[in-house]
Amino acid sequence: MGRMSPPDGDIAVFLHCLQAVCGELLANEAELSALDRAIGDGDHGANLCRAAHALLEAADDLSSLPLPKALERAGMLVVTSVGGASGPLYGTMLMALGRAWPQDATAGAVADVLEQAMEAVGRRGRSTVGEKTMLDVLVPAARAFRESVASGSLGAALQAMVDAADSGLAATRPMRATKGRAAYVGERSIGHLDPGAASARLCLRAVARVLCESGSKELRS
Amino acid sequence: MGRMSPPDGDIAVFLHCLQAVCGELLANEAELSALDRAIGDGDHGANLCRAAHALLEAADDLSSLPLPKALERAGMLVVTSVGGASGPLYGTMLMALGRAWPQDATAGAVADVLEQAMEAVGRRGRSTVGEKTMLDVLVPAARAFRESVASGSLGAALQAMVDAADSGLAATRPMRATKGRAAYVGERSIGHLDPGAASARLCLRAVARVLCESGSKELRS
Amino acid sequence: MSKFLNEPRDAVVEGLRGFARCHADEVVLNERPRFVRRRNPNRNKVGVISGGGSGHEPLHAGYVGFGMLDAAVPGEVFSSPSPDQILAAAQAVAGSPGVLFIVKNYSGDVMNFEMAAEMFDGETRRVLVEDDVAVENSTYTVGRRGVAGTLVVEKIAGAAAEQGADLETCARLAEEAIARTRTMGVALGGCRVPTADRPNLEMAPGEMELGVGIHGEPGRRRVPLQKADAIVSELLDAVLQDLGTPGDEPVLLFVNGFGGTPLMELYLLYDAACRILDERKVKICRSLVGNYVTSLEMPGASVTLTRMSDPMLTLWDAPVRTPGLRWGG
Amino acid sequence: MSKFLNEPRDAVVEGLRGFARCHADEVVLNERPRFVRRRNPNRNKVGVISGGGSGHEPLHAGYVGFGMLDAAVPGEVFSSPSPDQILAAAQAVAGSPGVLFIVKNYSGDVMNFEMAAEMFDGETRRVLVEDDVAVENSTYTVGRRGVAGTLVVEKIAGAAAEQGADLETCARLAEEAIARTRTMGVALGGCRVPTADRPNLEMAPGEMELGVGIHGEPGRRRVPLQKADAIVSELLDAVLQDLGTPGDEPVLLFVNGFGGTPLMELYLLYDAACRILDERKVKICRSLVGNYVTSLEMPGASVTLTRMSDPMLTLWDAPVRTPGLRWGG
Ligand SMILES: Nc1ncnc2c1ncn2[C@@H]1O[C@H](COP(=O)(O)OP(=O)(O)O)[C@@H](O)[C@H]1O
Ligand SMILES: Nc1ncnc2c1ncn2[C@@H]1O[C@H](COP(=O)(O)OP(=O)(O)O)[C@@H](O)[C@H]1O
Ligand SMILES: [Mg+2]
Ligand SMILES: [Mg+2]
Ligand SMILES: [Mg+2]
Ligand SMILES: [Mg+2]
Repeated sequence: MGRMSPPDGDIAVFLHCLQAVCGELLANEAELSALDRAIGDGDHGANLCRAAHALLEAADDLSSLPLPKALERAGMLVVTSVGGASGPLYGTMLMALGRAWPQDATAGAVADVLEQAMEAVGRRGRSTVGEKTMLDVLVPAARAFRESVASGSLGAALQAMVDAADSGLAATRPMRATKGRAAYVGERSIGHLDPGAASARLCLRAVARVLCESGSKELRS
Repeated sequence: MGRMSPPDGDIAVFLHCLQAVCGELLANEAELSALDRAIGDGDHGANLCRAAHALLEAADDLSSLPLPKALERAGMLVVTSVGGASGPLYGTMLMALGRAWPQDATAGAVADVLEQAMEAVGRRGRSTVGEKTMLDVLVPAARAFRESVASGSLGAALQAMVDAADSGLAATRPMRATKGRAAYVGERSIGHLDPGAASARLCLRAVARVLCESGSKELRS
Repeated sequence: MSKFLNEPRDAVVEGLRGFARCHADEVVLNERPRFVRRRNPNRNKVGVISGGGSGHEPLHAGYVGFGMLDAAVPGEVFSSPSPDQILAAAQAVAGSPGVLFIVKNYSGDVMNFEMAAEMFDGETRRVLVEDDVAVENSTYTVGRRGVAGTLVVEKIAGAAAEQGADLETCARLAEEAIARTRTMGVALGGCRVPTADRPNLEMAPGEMELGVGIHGEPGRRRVPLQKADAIVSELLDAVLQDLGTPGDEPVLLFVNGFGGTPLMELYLLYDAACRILDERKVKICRSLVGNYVTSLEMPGASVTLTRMSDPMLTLWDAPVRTPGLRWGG
Repeated sequence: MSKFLNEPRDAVVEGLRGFARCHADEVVLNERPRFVRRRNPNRNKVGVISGGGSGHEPLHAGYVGFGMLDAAVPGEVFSSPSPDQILAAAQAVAGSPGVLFIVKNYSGDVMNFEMAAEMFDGETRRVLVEDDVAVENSTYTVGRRGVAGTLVVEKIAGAAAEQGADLETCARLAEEAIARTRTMGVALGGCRVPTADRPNLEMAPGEMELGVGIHGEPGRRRVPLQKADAIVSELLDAVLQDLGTPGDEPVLLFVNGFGGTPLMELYLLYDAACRILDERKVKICRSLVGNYVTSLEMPGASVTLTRMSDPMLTLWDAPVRTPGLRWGG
């Protein structure tokens, strides 16, 4: 397996991913907020839409940067535009990706960096898988990607990532939250999907779709 | 025509009247407040029920007084228990009745005093007939009583009073209020009965019924 | 509109007990007859007394204290106090310089204060606050309602009395404040009196009542909700039209919440009012924003302008130490 | 729950503009990044900074001023501010003695303040307010929510900083205030965020939500409305059980309105709380009643108790001059 995209195509792919992710977030604002209303404070959709607007506005600027810098800057934009809990978490993820982005961005190297980025999110949130948060999607998805990339095609790895995100989201439903606002409603968080897990899945699916298309691979939907 | 009741019966009849009036007010609290809600502040029923409670509580004390004093004291009780606009008005009426109560309480003498009492109410309120207030019931009712008493039986006079109260109340509906809170809603007061006129009619009817019964006269209902 | 109550009819007295206990260093509650007075009345100055229906807190009891009222007389919710209460309050705080009654112009209040003044053995003056421009009664047989502007009158007259002005002067300054003050309000919903089972003003979502009074009474008209700037512009139009363009004289701008509107929105209205007045070249010299003259939990607000003369400015700025208003040395 | 708005997303900044203009003698608003600071910061003392989601006004910006905060950092409604805002506020007011961040314990606030502290070039300390006993999370992996008790912590720490205490001492006193403060709240209805089209808490009439937070989040349980005395008794039970019986130590009793409950009812709740504490021989040494830590227009209230040590009493009584809290010389 080689590079995930041609060297000078990096930033173009990144921009496509960015647009796809922002599009998904804007299209799903109401649903994300509704999930947050049930066990949180009802603003998750609005929070991420602020990020989406900020990122889309900055897209031109970002595209003039080398990819690692663009990732870091995007992370900072997420942090500054969101506030709330999801801002520092998604922002940390992007900044960690940017800081550790490999010189030679093979799929395997990217997979390692991706997993490290998810660990950084966990450190920022002092949280781990099983606490009914976005980590329940992010961590298994990154792991599935790394494991699958080692043994197969990029397309298969992306598919494994998306599948893991799906089941990670579903797994949050029966959980009792122990991190984030949902922890405060205790037992009453059981039976609801976690909003952050839902947005994480949306974003990962959008990225996988773009990468798959740009690599001309197919992705089961 | 002679005295309206035997000398030592005065206070007993007064007490009956008091109880009948208070009973009517307590029974019609909701209706009076509803009328007040439409063009005033919705408390007329509650205001008068406070008066009714205060009067019923003081009934024993009042019955130990000579009638004029009992009337004055009842007026003061109304004033102190109600507040609002109707308190000073009904209170002034009772106090004026007490202060001018005739030594020899013939129906004719009482009719004169009644009319004077209604004038005192108008002075207190700086108001006159036609302004959509309790005066639209009190003044024509007192006049009808005086005019009818001069020429006929007590029963007929009471009947005339009640009839005048009925049509006085009805007359307030098309009026535009120019006194009291209802004046502040201007045009929008048109089409509603005045709450004070409604309570005045209730009270007069209750008094007439008692006087009629105690005088063994009949009253059309 | 659920409420924190024990017996609904006890709401006023229980609220006053809590108020008096919380502010026991400053005020005293007399329960029968009911009034609130300063803990240490100064009988060498004019006694300034106001009162009216309850449900407008912190008005009036919240303004008892140094530099403002000597006593407040709370009636039942939205009902005038009775003469015996007013009389007892006057007797409790009045000294030789006499008593000034500040009365909101409602028949009930007018008559009850009048009866009290008739019974009181001492010099009294009465001023009637009637700042509400919403009332379009062209015949003006009853004048206008007294609403949020009452606070301005109480502050000005209270400061004058504190500085030793005589009864005549206090009354004249109060009259001047009244003549220079106009208010108009708008409600976005109703309020419920504790003893009632229905709200006073029933409104559908997306409606507003322009020119509402402070008892949830109907106002000028019921219209669809507009943007904040448009609402403020309409309120200021009505106020300025009646007040006359202040010319060079600066105004006090007072944005008053009725109780159920968040502070953020009151400041947003204030921001809009400032922008609009700036455009119209009206100079704002003093500001007050908050829930000062309320209608229980009613969502809504009023805008008050007072044209400030120099002596009024001095009196407005004079120190005041009450539970509801506090500034200066 | 109609609202006074222009563009819903501009509510926070328009509200802040109004606030800053109204209190221009005391505070300054920085729009980008957004924070509010004292007009004349004293860089020789510890800078005390707090912040969090908007919608709790007068918290936090209303407590910027002498004796309390040096700066406040308002996020969007019910959303934490971002690190760049917090950083800019710290840079604007901090002097050599360093900065104390007072943070309500919500993941978002904790993380955003943490990132700001990482970026800030100077000494910082952070305290987490977590006074809400409603959260029954036995594992306590996140601790509790910070609610009305935040005001107490801001007052105590702010007074200490004003008196020249060093960063370590300010942080220790804030921690002590946190350790001694407990709160529990109840809502009688919901509130609506300006940008949302539905309320955060939907309740039928006659219901109440016990243990509600200050964002209209669900609380302990939904039960039928009870009499005020019974409600207060339940709130105080929960608070006292967690705080421990104060013994001889007197308490500060703070009845806080969420924004939509009339002052009369807040004082009625305070009256009930006094009666119940008297019965239980808990001595009340200080009191505060009003809408200080709100949830937009939510009807409801919370009861906070703080066990007061002598030094805390002195700090509580120390002069404070802010738009939202003001007493002393
Ligand atoms: N400590 C944490 N670790 C990981 N994820 C968290 C943590 N706290 C919150 N989250 C995630 O953030 C989501 C909520 O984000 P959002 O609603 O934007 O912020 P807020 O809770 O501040 O309103 C939760 O659904 C959860 O997935
Ligand atoms: N100036 C007045 N003269 C005569 N009657 C009046 C006057 N003002 C008010 N009223 C009467 O009082 C009634 C209202 O009484 P009430 O509701 O008890 O007092 P309030 O208006 O203070 O709430 C009105 O319906 C009207 O009949
Ligand atoms: Mg949220
Ligand atoms: Mg009435
Ligand atoms: Mg009334
Ligand atoms: Mg939030």
